[in-house]
Amino acid sequence: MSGDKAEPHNSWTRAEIAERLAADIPDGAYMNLGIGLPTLVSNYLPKDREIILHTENGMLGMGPEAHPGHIDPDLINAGKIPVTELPGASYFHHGDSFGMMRGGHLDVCVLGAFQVSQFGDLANWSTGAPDSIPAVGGAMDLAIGAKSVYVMMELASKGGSSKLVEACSYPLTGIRCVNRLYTDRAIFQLDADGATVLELVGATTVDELRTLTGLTLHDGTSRTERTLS
Amino acid sequence: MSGDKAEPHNSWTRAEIAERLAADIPDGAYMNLGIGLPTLVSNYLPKDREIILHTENGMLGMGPEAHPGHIDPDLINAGKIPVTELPGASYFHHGDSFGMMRGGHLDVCVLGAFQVSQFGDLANWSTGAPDSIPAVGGAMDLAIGAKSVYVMMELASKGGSSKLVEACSYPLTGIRCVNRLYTDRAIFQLDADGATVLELVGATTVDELRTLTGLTLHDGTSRTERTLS
Amino acid sequence: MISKTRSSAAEALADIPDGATIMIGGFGLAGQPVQLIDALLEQGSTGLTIVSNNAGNGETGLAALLGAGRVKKIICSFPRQTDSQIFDALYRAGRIELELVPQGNLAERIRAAGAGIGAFFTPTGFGTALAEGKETRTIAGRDYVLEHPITADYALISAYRGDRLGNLTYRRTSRNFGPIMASAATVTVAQVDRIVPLGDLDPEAVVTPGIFVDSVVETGDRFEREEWADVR
Amino acid sequence: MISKTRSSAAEALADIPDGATIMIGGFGLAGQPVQLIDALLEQGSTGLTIVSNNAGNGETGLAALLGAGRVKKIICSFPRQTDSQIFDALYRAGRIELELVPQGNLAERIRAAGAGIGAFFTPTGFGTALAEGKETRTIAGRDYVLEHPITADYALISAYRGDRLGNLTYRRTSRNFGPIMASAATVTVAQVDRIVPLGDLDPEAVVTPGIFVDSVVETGDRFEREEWADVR
Repeated sequence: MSGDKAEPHNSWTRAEIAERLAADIPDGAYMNLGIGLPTLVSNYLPKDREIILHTENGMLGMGPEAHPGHIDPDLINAGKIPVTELPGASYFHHGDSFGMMRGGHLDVCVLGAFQVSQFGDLANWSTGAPDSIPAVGGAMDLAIGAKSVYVMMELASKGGSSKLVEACSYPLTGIRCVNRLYTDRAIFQLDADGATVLELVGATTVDELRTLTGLTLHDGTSRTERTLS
Repeated sequence: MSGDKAEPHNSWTRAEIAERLAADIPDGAYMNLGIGLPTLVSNYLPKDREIILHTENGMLGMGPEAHPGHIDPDLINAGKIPVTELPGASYFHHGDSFGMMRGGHLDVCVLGAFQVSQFGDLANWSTGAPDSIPAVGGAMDLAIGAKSVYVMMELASKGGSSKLVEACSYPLTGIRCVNRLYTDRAIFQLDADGATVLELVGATTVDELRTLTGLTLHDGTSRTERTLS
Repeated sequence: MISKTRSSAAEALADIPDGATIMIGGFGLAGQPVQLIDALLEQGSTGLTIVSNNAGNGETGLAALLGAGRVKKIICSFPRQTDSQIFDALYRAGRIELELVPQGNLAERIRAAGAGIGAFFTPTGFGTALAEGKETRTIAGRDYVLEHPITADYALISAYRGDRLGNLTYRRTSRNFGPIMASAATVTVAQVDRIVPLGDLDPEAVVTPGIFVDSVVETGDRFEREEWADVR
Repeated sequence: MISKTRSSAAEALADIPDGATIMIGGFGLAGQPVQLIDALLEQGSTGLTIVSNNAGNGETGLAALLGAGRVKKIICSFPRQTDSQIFDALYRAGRIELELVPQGNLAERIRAAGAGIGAFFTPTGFGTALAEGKETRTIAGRDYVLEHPITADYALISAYRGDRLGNLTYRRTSRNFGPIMASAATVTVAQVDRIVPLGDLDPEAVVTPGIFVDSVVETGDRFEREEWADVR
């Protein structure tokens, strides 16, 4: 990704975050990509790996987005976007589909977030604004619905404040459910010990991230493992 | 049944109990017949009615027992007897099959019994003998697994004591679950008010049944309704 | 002879009383029982409680039912959409009650109703606003919320093929809530593209056994409809 | 490329440790994974807990595993049969532990394990000896017993067709416990008559999606076997 560029940069684009995350998905993984930003990941899945996509509206073996001439209104993903079917696909009803998630059968679920706490709490369904129309969909099921839950987001909000926080101020989607956080500045592991920086983007330093987030971040950048734990 | 015989008799054979019970199953009913005696009912289902048989090992639309030349080891009933498939049949797994029962979707379930209490408690899975090997199978699920639960049995044991009792002495299969009891001497309705005689066999009298059972039996023989309530 | 075939959606829905709870299948447009919803709009019952994943799109179908003031409460997971303006306005005006349920809990509560489960412990939603006031329990080190079944008087669903016994098959992701709603409602009405002769459906591939279905209405081949132009 | 195909039952079961909990599919002979049970007998692990509807028939299969002293506990609904003499003798001698579970509770507990349900209230067994000591609750006027999931290290099941991703179809009433056991175990091994090329199975008719299956072993066409002589 950034390796073929002349000068190192200190932040990734959304596409680069997606590409980096995709590289961590092992061959044979069953994966669910949340609506919005996470769907970008499907563009970067390594060609030499067979990764099976689940969509919670009742399908395994989902293929790429359908283009005109191939749009079937009965074949959509959770974002209600027309998709395609790969050989070896299967269909099931909502009871079975969410049982599959809740039962921990998916290897990875990738989600977007408003905020993530250092311990892996997730807030991604509501800003808590008093006049907002609430809608949760499958967010809370996805948050607990895989062996590993990855979040991808920009580390800072448009206003510049960190979205990786000590404790979420927005309404929670799930408690201690996020295992790993992929951002434009760094990759973090989140667990009962708090946030550990696994990988830095460009010349970003752990101290810079400590300043930005206001958190005691563990430095795990000397770790070598880069793949799905 | 007994109408074509020259002299009235005061007790029915098992086949006659089955035939009488079968006459009460309405067109379109979904029915489960327990292992053993209840399977006799299938021989007497009125030809002008379409009654759909469920077997708890995962099938609706079960046909008659399979005869040599048509025995398929993959197509058996809950008694592990080879059966056949009727047009409009469907197969499902044990989770779905017992969900169908527990959810009250079957219209009638017919069971045998060691004892039935006047309030509809059922004992049909264990005699409680200290050296017996326990085995319950689907008995407890069937006992609560239909809109109406009918029991068919001889009213008296081989020793002459009533099997319709004030309270079961054998281990219970289910509490207040039997709605109607078809015996060789009479048909009873069982509910919170106790046992009501609905129909007498031959010249049997309600007082005779009171003596045999030792119970305060209500006399409901003047009721006219004879079909599934 | 059993025949669950009804000549029209209107006939199948004629008896729905005011105040009924009605499940409506579909996830977005896939599996939405469009003709049945239109017939419900026509039928006139009011004070309804609707159980459905969404709360209507645009100005037709479920949105029109809401717009006509016929729905007092909706139980769903995702009411807010770019074109949910009718629901949004009613909700902001306090003219519709909303029970918001995480999608998987919605599905499992419907499934529990059909399968005779009295209540169940689910991890989804634990510690969130949507579990407030609900009983919780830690089992084998994991935290759960107790959730109860959602039953209904009617389920209106859309399937692909049906027969006179009510056996149903679906097509692709339009299956979604159909099978579980069919099991949870007292009366299930299914619209199908085509009613086929008994025995035409493969017994291994029947998804909803007829025991869960009360009425089947044939609505014609979906590929003839405008939105299928692309794959026709 | 994913391939869950294993060249033999022995290969698929090689790693089963002593003390493992193993679900074994089948109801009577229908759906019984005969070749996998034989391989388990050969494999040698001991101190096993078996979850299965029955407790073995005659002198072969599960009965032989029991007879070899390899099973310390069985969780089942119907151990006593006319030819369950091996189980009967072990049980009378106090040499095997039995957890007797009503068949529908057994199925639902297995399903709960696969679906991530922490516990559930079931009406089955309420007020009986099999609910003694269990938590009960009255919900909406009906009495229920709280039951917990049954998980397993391995599930050994028998299906009809499979593909390299582990997608499975079954045949008639041999489906029984296969799909729910596949969802409840850490490792699921399926024997199938034939492994077919990817895409040959109709996605609408796949009963067990491959996500629940770890190993698939081809055991040959059932119609060639002696017991199918009658319908061959």
